[in-house]
Amino acid sequence: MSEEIAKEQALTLWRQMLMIRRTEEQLAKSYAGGMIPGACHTYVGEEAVATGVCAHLRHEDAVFSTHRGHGHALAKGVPPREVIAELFGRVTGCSRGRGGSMHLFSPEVGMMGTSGIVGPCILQATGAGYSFKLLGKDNVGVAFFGDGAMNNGAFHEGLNLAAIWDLPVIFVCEDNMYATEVPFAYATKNQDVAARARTYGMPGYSLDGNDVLAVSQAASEAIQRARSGGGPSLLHCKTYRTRPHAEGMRDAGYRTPQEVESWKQRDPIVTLKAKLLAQNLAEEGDFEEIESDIKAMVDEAAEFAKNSPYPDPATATEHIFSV
Amino acid sequence: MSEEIAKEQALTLWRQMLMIRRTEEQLAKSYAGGMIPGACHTYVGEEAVATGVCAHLRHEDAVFSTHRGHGHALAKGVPPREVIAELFGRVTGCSRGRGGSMHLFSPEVGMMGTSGIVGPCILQATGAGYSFKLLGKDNVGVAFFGDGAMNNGAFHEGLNLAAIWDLPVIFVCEDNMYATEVPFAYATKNQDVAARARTYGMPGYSLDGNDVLAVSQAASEAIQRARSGGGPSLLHCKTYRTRPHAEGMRDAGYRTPQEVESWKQRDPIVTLKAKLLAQNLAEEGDFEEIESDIKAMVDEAAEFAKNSPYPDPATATEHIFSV
Amino acid sequence: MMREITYTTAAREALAEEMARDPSIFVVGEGIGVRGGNFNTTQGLYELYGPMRLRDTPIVERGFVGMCTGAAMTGSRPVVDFMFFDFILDSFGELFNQTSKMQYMSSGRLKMPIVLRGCIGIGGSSATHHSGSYYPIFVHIPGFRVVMPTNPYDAKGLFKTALRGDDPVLFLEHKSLLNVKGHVPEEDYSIPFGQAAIVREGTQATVVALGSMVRLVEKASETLANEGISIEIIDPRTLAPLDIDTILQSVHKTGRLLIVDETFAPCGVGSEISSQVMEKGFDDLDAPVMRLNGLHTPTPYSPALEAAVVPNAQTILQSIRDLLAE
Amino acid sequence: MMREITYTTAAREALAEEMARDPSIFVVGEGIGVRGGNFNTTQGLYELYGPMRLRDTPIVERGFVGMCTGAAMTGSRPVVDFMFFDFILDSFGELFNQTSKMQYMSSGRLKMPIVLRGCIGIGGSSATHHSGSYYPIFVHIPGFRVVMPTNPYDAKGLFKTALRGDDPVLFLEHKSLLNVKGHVPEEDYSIPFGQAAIVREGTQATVVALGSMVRLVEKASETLANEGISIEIIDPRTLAPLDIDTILQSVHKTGRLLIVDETFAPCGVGSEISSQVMEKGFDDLDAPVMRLNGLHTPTPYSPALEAAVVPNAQTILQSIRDLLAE
Ligand SMILES: Cc1ncc(C[n+]2csc(CCOP(=O)(O)OP(=O)(O)O)c2C)c(N)n1
Ligand SMILES: Cc1ncc(C[n+]2csc(CCOP(=O)(O)OP(=O)(O)O)c2C)c(N)n1
Ligand SMILES: [Mg+2]
Ligand SMILES: [Mg+2]
Repeated sequence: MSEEIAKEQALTLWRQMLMIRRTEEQLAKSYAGGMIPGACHTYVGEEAVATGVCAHLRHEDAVFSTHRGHGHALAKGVPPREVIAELFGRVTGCSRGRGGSMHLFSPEVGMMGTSGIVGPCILQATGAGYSFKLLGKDNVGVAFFGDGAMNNGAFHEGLNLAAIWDLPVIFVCEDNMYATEVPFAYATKNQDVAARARTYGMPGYSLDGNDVLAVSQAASEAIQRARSGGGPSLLHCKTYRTRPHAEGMRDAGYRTPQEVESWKQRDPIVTLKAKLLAQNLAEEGDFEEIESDIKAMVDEAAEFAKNSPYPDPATATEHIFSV
Repeated sequence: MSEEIAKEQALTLWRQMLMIRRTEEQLAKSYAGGMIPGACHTYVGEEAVATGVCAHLRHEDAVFSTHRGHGHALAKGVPPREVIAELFGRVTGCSRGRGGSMHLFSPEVGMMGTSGIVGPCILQATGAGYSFKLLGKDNVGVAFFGDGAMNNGAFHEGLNLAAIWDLPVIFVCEDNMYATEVPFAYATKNQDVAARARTYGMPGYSLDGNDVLAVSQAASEAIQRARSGGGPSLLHCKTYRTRPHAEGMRDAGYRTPQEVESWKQRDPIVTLKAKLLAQNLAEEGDFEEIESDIKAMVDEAAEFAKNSPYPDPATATEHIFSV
Repeated sequence: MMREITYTTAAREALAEEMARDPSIFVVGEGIGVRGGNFNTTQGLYELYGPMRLRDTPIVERGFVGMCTGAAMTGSRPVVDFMFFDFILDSFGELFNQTSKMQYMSSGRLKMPIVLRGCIGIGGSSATHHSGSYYPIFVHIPGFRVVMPTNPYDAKGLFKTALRGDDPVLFLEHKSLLNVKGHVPEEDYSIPFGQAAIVREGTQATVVALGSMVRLVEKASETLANEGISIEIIDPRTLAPLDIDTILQSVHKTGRLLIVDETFAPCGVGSEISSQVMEKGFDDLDAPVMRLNGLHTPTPYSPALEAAVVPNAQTILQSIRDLLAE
Repeated sequence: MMREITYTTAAREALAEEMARDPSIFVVGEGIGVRGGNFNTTQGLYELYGPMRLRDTPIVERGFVGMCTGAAMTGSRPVVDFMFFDFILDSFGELFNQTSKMQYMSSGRLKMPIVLRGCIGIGGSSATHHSGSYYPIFVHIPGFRVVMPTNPYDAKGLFKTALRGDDPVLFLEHKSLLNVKGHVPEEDYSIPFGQAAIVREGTQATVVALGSMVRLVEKASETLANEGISIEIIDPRTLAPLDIDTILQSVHKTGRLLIVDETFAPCGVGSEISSQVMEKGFDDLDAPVMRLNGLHTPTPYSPALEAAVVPNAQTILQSIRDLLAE
């Protein structure tokens, strides 16, 4: 890979992570300001995972996500304005105001929904893989899910089905060490998630989920294999959310400020920037330019959302059925 | 262990297996004769598993079982007459005629139910373990289930809970190679069940499920560990059913007559007898005596069942609630 | 003359014809591949369409329903064959929180063409894990079409509509009907959802009969006809959508209504029909709408008990007489 | 004077007192240990009773419901705290096929003392995965007690009965009620299941109000009282068993009945009440029984849409006026 290409790719990843970060920060601010009527679980600290994986996806690939899904939607190509407007409950939101944070839909770009229920995304991604195989397409289904989903029956059933039928599915476990306040280490005796994958008969990757290049590298390999008929893979990405479980929730008692601080030191955006600077792959100016681009984009998005109308109450029962 | 005790124990196991076998044969005959109005899944060929495990259980230990549960009920201490009467739909049956083959209850002896649904027994046995631990008893919960349950979410969730909380539970997987007609090898890419146990953080035993002494040995160890606070274990017992999935069903197309024949050669009852004779631990006469005892017992049981009354239709809605 | 085929054959024909027409249809279930289905629902299809379209599964009801939900969102058209419909319960979370809500949550930009089929009903000492009906629960939930054909003609015609639509459909086949034969044309046809059938015309009372109850009510009506009593029988055929208009028109004529349903009364389909008739046809009623349901209990195994928990010829006859005496 | 405490505090007191009395009671749920429950349902109890009795779980609703079913069969008394009741759906197979049937299948030789609690209801843009109600489904299924207290006094008294009984009980707490305060005596008391409360006496029409609708209907009745219209309000408090006698007596007096329920109409509790009143109180009716329900749709997120799918002060008032005009 030429240095130019490496630089461009790295900066694209950095831009994407920053776009997610700034959008989340905007949402957190809007939440505090009373603009978001429902729940809001941010992805701050975990941006490298969605970014590294989605870098290799096309619009026709299908992503299924969780309650913590803003980052996945954004990385898959839903514009910040549609995400913010959705959380504001506006008709211009990606789900037309029907969904909010936990029900982000944008089938046009392959964002097949976030979910307020832990688990189903794993099965639905498996089903997307089944569809693509049945229809002879070289697309993949991708499930993002937390460590909290690991012990759920959906994980077991989904991974097994994908494995025995060699389906093109990527399972991405975002292990941020906690399910709300319950430690993964309490919920699971053996925390070697990648080893679990192998008991189902599929490759398992154990990754630093704060290193976007590592995630991207593994995802590229797994996705390429899936596209070419090589079956599913599991990526175990160790990462951390540095904000509370959800906006407005207390964030004490289950983890120490020291722990949070130590992970902030490993911030995926900061560390990639430092690495690129150290390797002379980019200069301060590159980052500043991106920063100001993204700021403009997110500011505009928030403004757009704020000025968007609410849905018409008369439409409340539309689209329950197809006809 | 003295030779006397070894002989006595081995003959007790042999008697128990034979009792199950002859009861099942009686049920098969009765099914063919139209005496059994519902389904009937026999345990013929698999007797060593229930026998080897239940040899170490007390009435206060709780067994939870499956659609193929006659053997478990009998081994746990439900008399053949109550099992046969239940399948005949009589009020003298262990479930008073409410249950039939797939709902055998005898809480008095710790038989907490067979089930027509694959999976739940795993969770309920885990719950029994929770109870015993909470109440400070040294009893164990035992789940018997088929290879077909292995891929079900209940397996994943139940084993994980038992493991993380060190519950006194024994999980007994009766791997008879097929779920109805679907091969275990089709449903599961990696068939090393004992290895799975270890990914949950509990000991897994890989056993010849047709060798009652091997099963008994492993069960003894696992049950003792559970009683003394050492947590759960999984026993993977490889065995085979030599009759069709259920009485009255065709038994072709998914397995060869040769395969069935080869397993008949490994019949647990025949092989134990041969071993005891070869080791001079028992003589033909010992077996003959047991044979005739059991024959009398099962004949009487069938007679009892046949002569028992049906439940009173007026009682059909009793016991839905406790009061 | 029109040929006679069984209910199961009729439904299988619909499936086979649609699978030939549309390569995005596939079937999942336990033993629906080479084995052809526990109830012969897919007999012969594996040979034609192979393992990708006739997909034998492990015993993971939640798993394959969730999987098929994802498949339906991405361009294929799954048919889930539960064998016994009881096994649907482990997938209830997927169905209620995912399958039924995807079209709505996506503002109609996703479709959900999935058919969920299986055998329902009490009989043959199948006991409490193999005898449930469940349809009132799915009528309660927004987003499902609930279809319950009672004869081969309807089975084929309604299955076609199910397979051609873009909504989640429950297709419920009562055990006692599977081998019933009836006229089914060779030509292609389909029956729209939401159109009840008037099984028998009459003037003195209306009986809405669900599922296997249709045949029992027909027999009771013959007995009554011999006494000069004229009963109108309605088979709703689909419970969601429910053709309340046909029921209301009938009640307008007869002034009396009984709903006969094998499954539980509380919050059941009978209660829904009764309250709708109350709301929309109160002035037509010469007597209160009555319900005859199976008893509110798990299904017992013993034939002696099993017979006591479902409506039968005698209790149906008695209920109609009671209604006429009101 | 009697002290005032919140609904949540009242329920927690019941739990704390019964846990002190009976060491076989334990609670499972996500975050019900040290954290004290997402809705503070177990605040302070972990410190008293430790991890065996306040058991934080992984996210395995099916798993812990199945586990608690086994625990209840073997001598302990589990309380399952679902946080949002929506999460119960993944355990539906365990509940319907196992928990609710064990006593029956064992001919009463097993008991099933298990309480399943959680928050229900639409509000606060909780959207479609955190706003379900589900009670009609459990009323339909034989074997469950369904309890829905609407004030602190009832919450404590009914929870006590739930914890002391030997049957599976659903204990449903509407989100909008959690912080409502009310009088609760210091002394021990319990409220039997199956006894409705007459929240307000009146003569011209009866309104049965469920859950959070009680307070809205009370307000509407005050408005009407100012116009000289007298409404009787009934809160059933438990939906299974349902105290139909109190409703019938009221209808005998008023001749008119409206059921107001936040959740879906089809096969709902309103339809069940309506059809029972039809069957048992037809001659008392001066007008058809009417239902006012939330719309039959998944719950939308946007406040603009959310408000449109539930009954409100205005629609309730209008429905009562319509009923009186019939
Ligand atoms: C089936 C189900 N049970 C419970 C919840 C409540 N809940 C929401 S988020 C959450 C924790 C999820 O943890 P994890 O999967 O690790 O994701 P994270 O929040 O850490 O990203 C829980 C328990 C839910 N949404 N779904
Ligand atoms: C949840 C559920 N799905 C499907 C069935 C139908 N069924 C009954 S037995 C069986 C196969 C079980 O196989 P296995 O667990 O290996 O036990 P075996 O019959 O071999 O002893 C199936 C699929 C069921 N009883 N429960
Ligand atoms: Mg987490
Ligand atoms: Mg098997």
